Amino acid sequence: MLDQQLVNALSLGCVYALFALGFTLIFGVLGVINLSHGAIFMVGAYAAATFMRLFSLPLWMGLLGAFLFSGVFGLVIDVLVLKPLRKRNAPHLIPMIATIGVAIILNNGVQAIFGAENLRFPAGTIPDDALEFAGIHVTVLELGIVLVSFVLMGVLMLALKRTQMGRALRAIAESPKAAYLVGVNVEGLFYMTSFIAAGLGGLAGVLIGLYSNALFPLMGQPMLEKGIAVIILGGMGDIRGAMLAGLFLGFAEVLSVAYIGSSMRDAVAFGLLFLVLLVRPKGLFGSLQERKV
Amino acid sequence: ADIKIGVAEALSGGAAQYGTAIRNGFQLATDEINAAGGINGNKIVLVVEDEQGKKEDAINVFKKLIFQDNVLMVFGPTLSNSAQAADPIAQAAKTVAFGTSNTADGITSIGDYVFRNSVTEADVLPETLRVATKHANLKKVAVLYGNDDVFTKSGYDNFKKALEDAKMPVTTTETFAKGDVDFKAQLTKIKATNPDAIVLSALIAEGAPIMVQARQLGINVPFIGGNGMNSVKIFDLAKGASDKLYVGSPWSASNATPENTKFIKAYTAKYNGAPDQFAAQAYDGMYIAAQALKATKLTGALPADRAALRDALPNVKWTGATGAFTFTRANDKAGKPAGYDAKQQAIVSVTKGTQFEIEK
Amino acid sequence: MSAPLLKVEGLKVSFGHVEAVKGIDFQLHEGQITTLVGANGAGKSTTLLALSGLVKKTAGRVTFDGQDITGLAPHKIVSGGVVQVAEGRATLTTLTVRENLELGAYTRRDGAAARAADMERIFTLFPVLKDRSEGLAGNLSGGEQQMLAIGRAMMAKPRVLLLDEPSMGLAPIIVQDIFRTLREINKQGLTIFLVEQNVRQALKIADRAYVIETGEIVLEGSGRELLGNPRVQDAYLGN
Amino acid sequence: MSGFDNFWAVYSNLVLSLGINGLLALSIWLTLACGMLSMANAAFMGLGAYASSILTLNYGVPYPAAIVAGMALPALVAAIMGGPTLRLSGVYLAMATLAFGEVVRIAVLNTESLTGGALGLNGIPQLTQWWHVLLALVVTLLVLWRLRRSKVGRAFEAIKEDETAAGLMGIDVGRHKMLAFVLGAAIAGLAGTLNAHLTFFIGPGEYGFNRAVDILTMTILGGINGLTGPVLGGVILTILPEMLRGLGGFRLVVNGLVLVLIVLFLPKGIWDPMRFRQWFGRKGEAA
Amino acid sequence: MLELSGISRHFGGLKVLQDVNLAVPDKGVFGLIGPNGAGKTTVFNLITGLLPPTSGTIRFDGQDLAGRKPFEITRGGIARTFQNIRVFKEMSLTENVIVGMDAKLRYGAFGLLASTGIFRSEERRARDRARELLSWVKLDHKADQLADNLSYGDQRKLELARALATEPRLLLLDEPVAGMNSSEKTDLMHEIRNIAERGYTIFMIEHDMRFVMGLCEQIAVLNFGRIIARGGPEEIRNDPQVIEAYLGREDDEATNEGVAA
Ligand SMILES: Nc1ncnc2c1ncn2[C@@H]1O[C@H](COP(=O)(O)OP(=O)(O)OP(=O)(O)O)[C@@H](O)[C@H]1O
Ligand SMILES: Nc1ncnc2c1ncn2[C@@H]1O[C@H](COP(=O)(O)OP(=O)(O)OP(=O)(O)O)[C@@H](O)[C@H]1O
Ligand SMILES: [Mg+2]
Ligand SMILES: [Mg+2]
Repeated sequence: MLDQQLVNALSLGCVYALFALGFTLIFGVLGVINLSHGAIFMVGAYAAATFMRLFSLPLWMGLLGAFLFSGVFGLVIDVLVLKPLRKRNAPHLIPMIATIGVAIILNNGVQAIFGAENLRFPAGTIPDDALEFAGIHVTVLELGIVLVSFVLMGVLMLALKRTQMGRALRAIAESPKAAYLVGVNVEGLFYMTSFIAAGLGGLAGVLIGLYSNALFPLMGQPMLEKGIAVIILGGMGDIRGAMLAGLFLGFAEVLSVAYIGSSMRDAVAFGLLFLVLLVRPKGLFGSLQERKV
Repeated sequence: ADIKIGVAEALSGGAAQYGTAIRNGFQLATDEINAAGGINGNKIVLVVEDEQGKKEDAINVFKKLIFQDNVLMVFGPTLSNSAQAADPIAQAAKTVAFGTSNTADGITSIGDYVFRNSVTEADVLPETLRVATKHANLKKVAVLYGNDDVFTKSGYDNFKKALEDAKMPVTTTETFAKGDVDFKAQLTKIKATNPDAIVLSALIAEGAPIMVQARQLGINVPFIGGNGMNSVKIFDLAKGASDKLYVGSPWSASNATPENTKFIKAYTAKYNGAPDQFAAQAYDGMYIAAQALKATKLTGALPADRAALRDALPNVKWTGATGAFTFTRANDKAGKPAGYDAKQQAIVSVTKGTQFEIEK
Repeated sequence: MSAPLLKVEGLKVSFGHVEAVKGIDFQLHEGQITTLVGANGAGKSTTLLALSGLVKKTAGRVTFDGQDITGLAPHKIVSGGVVQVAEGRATLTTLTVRENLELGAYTRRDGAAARAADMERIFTLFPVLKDRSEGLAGNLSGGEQQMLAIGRAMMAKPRVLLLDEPSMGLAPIIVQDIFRTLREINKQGLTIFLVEQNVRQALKIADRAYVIETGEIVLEGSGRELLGNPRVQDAYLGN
Repeated sequence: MSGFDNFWAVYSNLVLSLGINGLLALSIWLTLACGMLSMANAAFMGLGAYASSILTLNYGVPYPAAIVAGMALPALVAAIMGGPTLRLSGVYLAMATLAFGEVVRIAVLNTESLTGGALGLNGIPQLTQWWHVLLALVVTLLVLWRLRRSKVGRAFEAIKEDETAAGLMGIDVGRHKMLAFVLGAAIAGLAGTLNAHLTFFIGPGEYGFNRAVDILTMTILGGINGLTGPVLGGVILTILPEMLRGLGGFRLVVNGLVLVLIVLFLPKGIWDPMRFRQWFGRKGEAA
Repeated sequence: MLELSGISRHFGGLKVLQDVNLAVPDKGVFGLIGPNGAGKTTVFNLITGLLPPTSGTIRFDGQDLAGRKPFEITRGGIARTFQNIRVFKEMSLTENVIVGMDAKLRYGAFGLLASTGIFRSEERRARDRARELLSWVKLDHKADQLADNLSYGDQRKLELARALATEPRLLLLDEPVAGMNSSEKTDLMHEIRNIAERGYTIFMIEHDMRFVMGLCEQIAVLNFGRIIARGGPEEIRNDPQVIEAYLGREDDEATNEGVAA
């Protein structure tokens, strides 16, 4: 049973990490805990399900469509809401509050258009049956989620670490003023980040939406809370941290179901998060961000 | 004069899915009743308000309907939690509060103006279990339920009692939370205990993926579900993994009585989708109220009319989409008579292909 | 005299009701060191920030190399060749020293080899930076960070370097170094606009100097002229 | 029925909710005032609600005593968990307090015999009178107003701006943060108690993440540079959805839109004395 | 009055301070100079309890400061300013200064809640004192402005006034004149001298030699984490090691060349 549980934990952890990637990117670069990320996630899932149903598209087209569609949403939110707040030098929690408003609009807008009932992806989007290796059951989708999240993590990390643009993004994360001074097109990178982060959110929406295959307007909310835990534990905008924290949460949850009791699952998982923070008050990779007195 | 009836349901928020189905049920019944001449020539007018599935809003909406819109009675609210908060308002204002979806224990203990036609699962589940045990030859079962939601939790409580009464051994009891997407940890654990069936108290949004993921893990035993699983949506959401789900309820999509057939046909035509149990109970609820109204002499004096309606309601006998219906008196905490619960016969059916097949 | 490389006309900047810069004119000539001196709060930093497009100009016009750059976005100004070392350094503390320098070259498109060569040049200028190149910039001491900031600006291959109090917080030996370095890079053709509190040193190396008081330019002349001006001696040299 | 009686019959709960939400907003204002982003106040509200309701419902304890208990329990819990937790700063504190809230919620779900688990507690006596809420709000405002005008308020603000510098001014940062945290918890507990004894019913789902975010929204939207802001924020966020009732299906969309617009046009919060001054200043200039 | 003995501090592998011994005598102005990165600010951070030393002890008035929190050390009579200015930007100058008096305001919870006479008189005293301290650094005419709107140099002066408000016996100044021009430096020099004459002991880090030499009776020189010289201004000025590491040759040819060119 343990081997199956470890596989379960890995895939659940990757589910969390997948959600967290875009979330942490926007958190890191714009410094905003974007509480509409859950809604964007949902929009991505709805968009893909609708496109695929209407035009009988294959999954990869749905994923692409969701990425673009949500990305555009992210861009629009940035232009209409976040940018004016940046311009006005709004205090740092204000953008977060604005994104709550955006989430309310999106959640209820989708409900008004699609209704509140559960929606699903067209049947046969992805093979439902599990593959079996030595008594361990895994689905294609789970493998896909694990693969995609690790690949995305690798790509994002490389991009941030090794490229000039990555350095520019990290510069913005610390001080937009300093970034301006070296000639970074800060606004441009803000747009790009908002687009990519939201696109990744939409992508996660499709993959995780396929996982339960019961879409509903508020499907992003439960993910949001766990996502916040993951990105904070992982450290401000730290991609590797988000991945690790996601896995941490996945393993904590699954193992507490396996060995402590499912009704204590969230208490154990969040209790552990709490303890980790007491030991590492700046998250898993906090030491990297310590500043000089 | 028009007869104003308040409808307070969750049309937004997490429970909107159920609230909208319920509202549709009311609307359909009202239209039919009005088209057939109304109540002794008077039309029923619905005053619909959204209570968002939150207790504060439910209270506000009840007050608005009762004191400002001066409705004769109020249907709703959607969730049992909200009913616990809002029904006392109606009770104090001596106005009937009629729930069509509140299944938690103790709602009708609030007072003698509180009615419901939603079957408490206490009546249904033993029957479901009995039928399933017989048909699938169960020796031991595992239990899985949502422990942070009133609907699924009170369903579990009734299952637990029914299992104890039936002396059915339980291999393990596992829980999940609303909004979860991954249930494999629990299912893996259940699988290791080798049950003959899984007793599941869940709503469809979690219940469908649970069935899918169970099959993916190689668990092929039957599921025994509560009210929340009694929806044809299961065939869509759990496509390919929806077989062998036993549900018991007074209403079944496959129950071919003339009343039910008519209801399903009318609903599908009007709303472009199949009805579920929530819609059916709301539909019947409106007809039950209509029967009471027909038997009441409305004077135009609101307090008197409200009281008269209350007095007329307990005597209603009605056969609708959910079969034959009568009220039965409930007691309050002190054991004194209070509100009214439903008394109905359960139908147990099992999924096969894309159909509920009636087993009993 | 040749046409000025950078020309400022009627520059005004306000913060709310306070007008910090009240319509000033000045020019930078190619290959020269120009300095702007003045008391605390006179508006020097504000002027520099306005040139870089980091604070909004209420009025005025800035021409660089014959082109109007008044309303340009900050990154366009940098890629045009006007680069600033800001007051307080604006070091990126969470990046390594090397990454800071590499970022300095953000707007450059002339290939890795040229950038690496420039990086070596900066390492010769400031050897500490080489020793600490893989460490986080945030852990450098104040003076080390100032060196990094100058080095970073030079990585952009600027045509005009705007410096806001580069000597602040530096050991005397380093201050001398820095002024020597400024002379040196100026000799190689770089135009420098220097804001300094170290008025004596600044006037010594400046070809042209302006004195700003409460947002207005009150004196201008060659560095040597102002060094001898009694009013300047009185107010800024603290004799 | 007179106009007022009629109004009161329909809107009494709404009006009292305004006061209660005002209290909640103030409770988190207190922690924000010294720079702590604590998301635990929803959980503290729940602790207060459960403690007092269990007392009045099961043990017939008189209401005043229940109120005291409803404030004391969260305050006590805050004092215990504050020690290790308040060392955290910024979002890390938010995370830890959110995790704490989650643990409280699960604890309530798992102590069914005492708390009713997911089914909640029902039949709570409706003991809250309008003047209870008014009194609670007035007293809280008075206390906070006095605090703000004193060295404690200044210390809070100094800590908010720069903890290290504040410590080096001789301010005991830890104690001040603890004070804000514990007092905030007590106020949240008070709000929870008043709310529970108004709505007949409480359940564990009410004190989770969403409530925490709601409370924060009220305060920030209202403006944290004073006591008026949070109360105003509480009032507006409570009334807005009610006012939009006429709009039907899209009413919450409009609700969200209004929220965004307020934030966009009043980024320092609705109550922003500086902006008022600026507005008046401008008018003065134009004249 | 202040004594550092055998102080070392390491950051990971970096040995920032190594076996530093220093004694700051009672009364007067004591200077600490040294190249950038020598570890001067770190010394201040150790004294004020922001960092614990890797080894060694710090005594103030004979008492070991080990394990004391920063606020306790401040209350014990040590105040400081910061190299990277840390004023409370959103507060007015007066409020900034009154924050420094926190521990000295004597009214309890009751006085505070009821606005008693003590409360009011204490608050008034604080206000008056704040104004006085601001006048020492010539900022009293800006008393009601927000600190954020001050220029760099003025913010440094504000920090000085704020530090004085804690009624320290020992005042640590980290580069108090950085960012000021000569005449402002001369002014501040007078002000600091006045402050010293009022009986405060001052321990100062500064790179401006005219300023340091003009104010300090005793100077210590730190280089690569070690004290390399100690003595009066004259001694230090002529110490070849100090010239080599820190001062450089005053009249270097580069600048002269510049003027000539
Ligand atoms: N963001 C701002 N908001 C309001 N006022 C400002 C702002 N920035 C600067 N000021 C004001 O503008 C004036 C000029 O400031 P500036 O920083 O340009 O002076 P400076 O000459 O650089 O002084 P210093 O030598 O001290 O750095 C000052 O009075 C300052 O208070
Ligand atoms: N928290 C830290 N982590 C790692 N290294 C540090 C830390 N704090 C200081 N250092 C290093 O210790 C050395 C001494 O720093 P310090 O700030 O004390 O120098 P300083 O003498 O004050 O220099 P300056 O005159 O430039 O301000 C520097 O090399 C700095 O990089
Ligand atoms: Mg300046
Ligand atoms: Mg230093």
